[in-house]
Amino acid sequence: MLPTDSVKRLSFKRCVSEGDLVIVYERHDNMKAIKVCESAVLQNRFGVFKHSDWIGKPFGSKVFSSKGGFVYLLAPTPELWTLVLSHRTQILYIADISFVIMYLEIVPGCVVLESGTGSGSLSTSLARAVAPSGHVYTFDFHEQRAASAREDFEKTGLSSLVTVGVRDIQGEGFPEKFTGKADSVFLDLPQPWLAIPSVGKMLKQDGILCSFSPCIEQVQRSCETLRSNFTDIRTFEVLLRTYEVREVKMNSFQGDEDRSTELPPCKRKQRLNEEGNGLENPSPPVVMARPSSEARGHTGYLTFARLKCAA
Amino acid sequence: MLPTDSVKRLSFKRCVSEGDLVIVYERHDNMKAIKVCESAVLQNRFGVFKHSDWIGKPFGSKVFSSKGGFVYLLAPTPELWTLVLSHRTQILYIADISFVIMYLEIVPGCVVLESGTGSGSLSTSLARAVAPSGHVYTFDFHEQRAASAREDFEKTGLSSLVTVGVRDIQGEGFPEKFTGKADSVFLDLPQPWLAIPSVGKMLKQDGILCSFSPCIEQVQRSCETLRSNFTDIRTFEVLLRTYEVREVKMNSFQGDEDRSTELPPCKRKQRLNEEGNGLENPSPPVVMARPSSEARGHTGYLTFARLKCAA
Amino acid sequence: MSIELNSNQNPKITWEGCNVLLDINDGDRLLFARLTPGSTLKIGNKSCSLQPLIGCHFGSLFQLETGDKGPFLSPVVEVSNQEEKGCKIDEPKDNRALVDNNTAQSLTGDEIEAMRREGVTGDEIVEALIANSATFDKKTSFSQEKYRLKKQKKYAPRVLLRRPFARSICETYFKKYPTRIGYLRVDSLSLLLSMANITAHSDVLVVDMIGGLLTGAVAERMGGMGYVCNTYLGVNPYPIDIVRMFNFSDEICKRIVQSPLAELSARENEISLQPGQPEDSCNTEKLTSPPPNSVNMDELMVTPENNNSEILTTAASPVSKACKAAKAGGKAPEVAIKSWRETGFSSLIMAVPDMDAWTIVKEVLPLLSFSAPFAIYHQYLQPLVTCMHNLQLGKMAIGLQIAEPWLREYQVLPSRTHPHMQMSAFGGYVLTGTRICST
Amino acid sequence: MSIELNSNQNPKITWEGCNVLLDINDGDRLLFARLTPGSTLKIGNKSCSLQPLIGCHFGSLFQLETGDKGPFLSPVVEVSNQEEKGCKIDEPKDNRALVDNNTAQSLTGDEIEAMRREGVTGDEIVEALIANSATFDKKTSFSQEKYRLKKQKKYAPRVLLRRPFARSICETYFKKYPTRIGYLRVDSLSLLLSMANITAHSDVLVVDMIGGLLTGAVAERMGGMGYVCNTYLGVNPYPIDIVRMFNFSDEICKRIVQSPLAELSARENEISLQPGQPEDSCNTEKLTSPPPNSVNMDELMVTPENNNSEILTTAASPVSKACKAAKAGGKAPEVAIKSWRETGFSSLIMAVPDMDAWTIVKEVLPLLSFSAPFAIYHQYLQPLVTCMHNLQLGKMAIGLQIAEPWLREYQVLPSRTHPHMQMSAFGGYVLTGTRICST
Repeated sequence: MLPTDSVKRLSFKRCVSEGDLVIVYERHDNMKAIKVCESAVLQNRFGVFKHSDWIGKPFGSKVFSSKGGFVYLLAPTPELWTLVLSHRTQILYIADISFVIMYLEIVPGCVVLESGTGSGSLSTSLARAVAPSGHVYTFDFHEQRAASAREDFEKTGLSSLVTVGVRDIQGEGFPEKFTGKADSVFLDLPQPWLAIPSVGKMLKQDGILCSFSPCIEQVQRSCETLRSNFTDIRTFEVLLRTYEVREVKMNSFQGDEDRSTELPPCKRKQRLNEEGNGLENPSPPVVMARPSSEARGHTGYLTFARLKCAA
Repeated sequence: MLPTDSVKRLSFKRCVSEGDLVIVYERHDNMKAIKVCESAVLQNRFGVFKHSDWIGKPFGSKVFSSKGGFVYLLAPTPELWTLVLSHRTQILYIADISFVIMYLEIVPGCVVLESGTGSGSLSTSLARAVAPSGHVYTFDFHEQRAASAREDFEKTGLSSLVTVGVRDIQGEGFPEKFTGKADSVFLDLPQPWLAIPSVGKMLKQDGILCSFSPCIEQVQRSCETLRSNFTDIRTFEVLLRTYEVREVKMNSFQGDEDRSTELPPCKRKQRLNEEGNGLENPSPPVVMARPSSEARGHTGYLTFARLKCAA
Repeated sequence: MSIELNSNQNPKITWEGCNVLLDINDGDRLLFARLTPGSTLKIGNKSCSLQPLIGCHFGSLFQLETGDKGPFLSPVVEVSNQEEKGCKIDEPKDNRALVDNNTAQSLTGDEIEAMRREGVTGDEIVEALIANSATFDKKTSFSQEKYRLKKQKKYAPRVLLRRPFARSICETYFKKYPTRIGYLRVDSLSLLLSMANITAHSDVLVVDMIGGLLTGAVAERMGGMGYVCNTYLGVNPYPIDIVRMFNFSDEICKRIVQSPLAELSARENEISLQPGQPEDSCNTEKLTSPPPNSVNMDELMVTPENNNSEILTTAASPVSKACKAAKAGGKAPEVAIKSWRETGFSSLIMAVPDMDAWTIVKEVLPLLSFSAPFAIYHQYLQPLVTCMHNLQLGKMAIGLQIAEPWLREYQVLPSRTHPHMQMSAFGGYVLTGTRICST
Repeated sequence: MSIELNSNQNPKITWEGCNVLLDINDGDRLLFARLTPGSTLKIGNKSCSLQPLIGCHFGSLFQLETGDKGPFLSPVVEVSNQEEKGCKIDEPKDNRALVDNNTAQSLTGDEIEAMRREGVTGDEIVEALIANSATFDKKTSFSQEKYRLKKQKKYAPRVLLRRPFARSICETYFKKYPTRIGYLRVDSLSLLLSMANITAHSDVLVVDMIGGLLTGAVAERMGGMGYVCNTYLGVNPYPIDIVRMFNFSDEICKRIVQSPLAELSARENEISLQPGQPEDSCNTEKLTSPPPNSVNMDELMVTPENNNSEILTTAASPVSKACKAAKAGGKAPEVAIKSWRETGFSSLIMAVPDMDAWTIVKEVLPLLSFSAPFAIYHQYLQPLVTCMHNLQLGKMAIGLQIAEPWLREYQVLPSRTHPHMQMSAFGGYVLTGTRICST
């Protein structure tokens, strides 16, 4: 997914080859990640697609099925991955992920600790931000979940950037060997306050913590714990409002300004009545946007805090 | 402010007379309530306005000062009043007020209890909703504040619809004489849960309570108390996002689609370079709206609950 | 002053023939129904009579039980406070070890059906299901509660009897048929009503292209005093079927009138556009001839069930015409029209979600008194932007503002307080202002 | 694998000549400054040297004290936890009886000045003010805290030393000069960076008309590996002065390059528009002649203090040219341009808040590889709507979405938790998508 050295520079012009992970795009809300295998086929409502037809085509190409249906083959990115990964837990979405990376001030070379790993949605974006020289250490107490995440990072080619550990961070804290080594720490735990003392030990001077919690009570308790050792404690909520774009025909009343002054009132009125409801005057369509009706109303609160400087 | 019987029907065509309360409108963010008095003058940055010039003019007129400045004279409404009243306390704003009236299902003839009165911003809208046959009983523990509110209701002509009492509702509850008489109750108190048992007594069957609180801890505690006697407990937040409308000139790059296909690439490029930054192609102005940058981010949480039916 | 006020307009008890809103399983399903001895309600595969709901307090809760004569609605005496159980934030249980499969429940579907036939109550079945669940005890108390609620909804569904009010009617349409009301959300509606200064004894000019929801909401606030005047262009008034849901008294219905714009505009043309010009003959003629819309109105009101069947409970048996509410939307009386021509309307309220708003506003705004407030709803921003810009250029109004209400609901439960995870992200735009005397 | 990674790019300690962000009194005032031995900072009517800030950890807190030689910045050793005091929700005190007038404080201004001259610390003055306040004890603990904070800000102002990062630079500009960055809020910026898949070793095409903030943010994410290529139409690149605030190493600066669109487009005209047509002579000529923008770039970089003086602390004394950061924004190397022509850019990121976005997008999108993601910022919705519509019609991209980030900050304090009472209600719109191969 990521270019890990200057030789393998990101170059989407690169063509699809055997063993590549591709995102098969049907619609904006229907995508799938697939490993290309010369002998395999993809079957969906648009027909049967032979992988062998894909090999050699540039990423971004439209490919056709036996019966003429088509899909696009896209190169994976963390954003596309977030849309196709299997939800083993509630995942973080793009608005939160983007904001977390920015607010944790993660740049290439950083060491980042994360718990829990969950579905690995955030880890993938963390890996992109620390690449090529940094590292993400992510922990989950659920053995099966950690194993699945590890498999996913293999699949997406991020294993050299992300290490998954099985550990109950709330109960045991982060491993001692990371003491004073972390640039940033991210927590997505039911009782984050239990892990905060350990986070204080792990962070470098001026390092930053982010804790994600759906409920305000978790935030209240975390902030209380944070106040002893952290500064710059700030809590945010980030959401995305999306817009629907469409061509709209706006009807207008028959009576328009010019006419109402041109014609004597009597004539004008008759005309209106003759012409029925007065709504049959469709203007040319205009392209307008309207916010989508339903949206994610809440994901969680993001609490950031900076380790107090020992001056 | 309100038409209290069918004879005094709202008729803004009515002209300004001695003793009328008028809203002097300078700008959308600069208004003032004034009692018309033939011998008085209004002095502002636009000059000196003689009240005597106003008398006989219809409401909605533009009136001029000695030096040619002008203001508009508007008939008061609860909304305009909310913009001009003196803030003795934090007031409720229009989004909350509108929603409260709607959710409390207040219609003409209702009996509504309110505490505290505060600056009387909500009371004015409550009065409009219960008029002409209902009544609003509002209480504040602060004697001076209650007296000022009473004066305001005199000034706005709402005294027959609103009665102001001095009482510590948190400590003493509503007066016993309202038991089972209230259609709706509104609380804006620091510890609303203390008043909730009394509210339960005051409400008619199926009557509705609304409690406004700025902090979530107040809401949590109120909801806990409500659960024993109330149903349909719902908490909302209402805000208004306002838009700025302006004529905008959107610059466009010189290179437009037609040209890029018409001209050979070599000529096109030269042209771009010759013409400087390529930004000097102003399109005709378009009228567009953008959300205002700063807005009220929070006023309070509105918790509604319906008295449980004794079946 | 006596506290005993006339609350006739606000009855607390249902009657035969009244329209009610039924809320099934805490908002899972919402429907309007008319309470008659013969009307029935279908929940799942069971059908029950609505007769027990007549004469009850609005707000009463019923539960579907099965008796000798089949399913029936039985009043719920005490609401068990499921929510109070809550879950502790420190609860040691988590889902680390929980494997969910379908073998956890030992009670079979046949056994449950047998219990029902024997007259076991829904609540008892729910308890039996819990007792026979192998995993219930291992669940967190939050999951336990979810399980109980799910079973209760299935085996002991509840019906809440609500009074149709502008609030609940708007919410129901917004949830079920948002396009019919142009996405007008309840907070936007409430803003319209406030900003247009709706109150008893006023004369409100309404342009309602959202099926009568706006008209009904305005009439509700006026309590039968003053006039709600619906105007329209052409010969056919816009349908206002939704008004029937409000259970309005005859008195209120009489105050909901309709009048074509052309008729109302006569004065405008005469006074504002051509000041001093004598009233021309064709206006008078129009006024004395039968109103062009009366026939169409009748058609609309006679066949409401067809137009509106998706909203009325399909199981509600033939509605007796006798107890039908008086008709709203009659022709505006001449004396009223005359008065509006003289003094203007006291405010304007509009919901024209699919129209080019400006072409309407420029026609109707001159019908207002000076200093009258107006409030206009639209589902798109740009038409209101154009409107506002033109009103500013034409110096027709002041205090202009475009606002978009934003509404968020919260779950407030011990240790689990947060905004709802799904929200309505859009409730429309509202343009407000005050008409001024531009001379 | 060793945990000890190279964090050179992320230094934790200030050095002479580095740019820092000073946060005075908890966000009341924000300014950028360059730490040199001679630079000074003015707070109120007092001026102090920034010298003590050199060699300190970012994140250090200082307090203004007055010593023998005048005011100086002294490190704050322990932050007193004012916030922890909180106020109990059940507190019996309220403001029923409190009458506020100006007679409550018995300490006079002259007395306070005298204390300062005697070397009494700011904290001690605050304590003295509290001790001499007649009303302090009657206040609620919430009001007491407010009082203390107000006095502390006045008599013992604090300066927090922050590292300029994309985050803090964006926040500072958004707060102080939002129009210079086209109202791009930090959450919108973060979304742009994610959606454009910015990472090390990529080749990012940038159209930055917001003063270099976007360029700097992209470069920060790439850590000196790969290229940030700013493009522009005409002969003058758009100014990118803000890049200087990032304290970039020479290595990173070298990877921030500029190239006129005409030059980058050569391949486009050749391959996509007229496939198979041989490279025409004028492109080659352009490439070998001196780049038309080099002179202008120099002009831009030589006079940064004038252009940007409102952002640099005015008191920061003459900047020594010697320790100035390497120049960012040089001419793109030919080999890179050649590679972009062959393979296309790996992503596109744009912030053109005042432009008709479509006229730019249609020119630059063809420079991307197929499957490359793009993210476009605008302060108005309609230009992005037009863009999206045209991209759809032209089948140039898929996965198109217009989003508007929404950000809310909370006050979380015991018994006083709520969203901030004022909020930024607008942070701009973002259009994102993926370029496709339309053939």
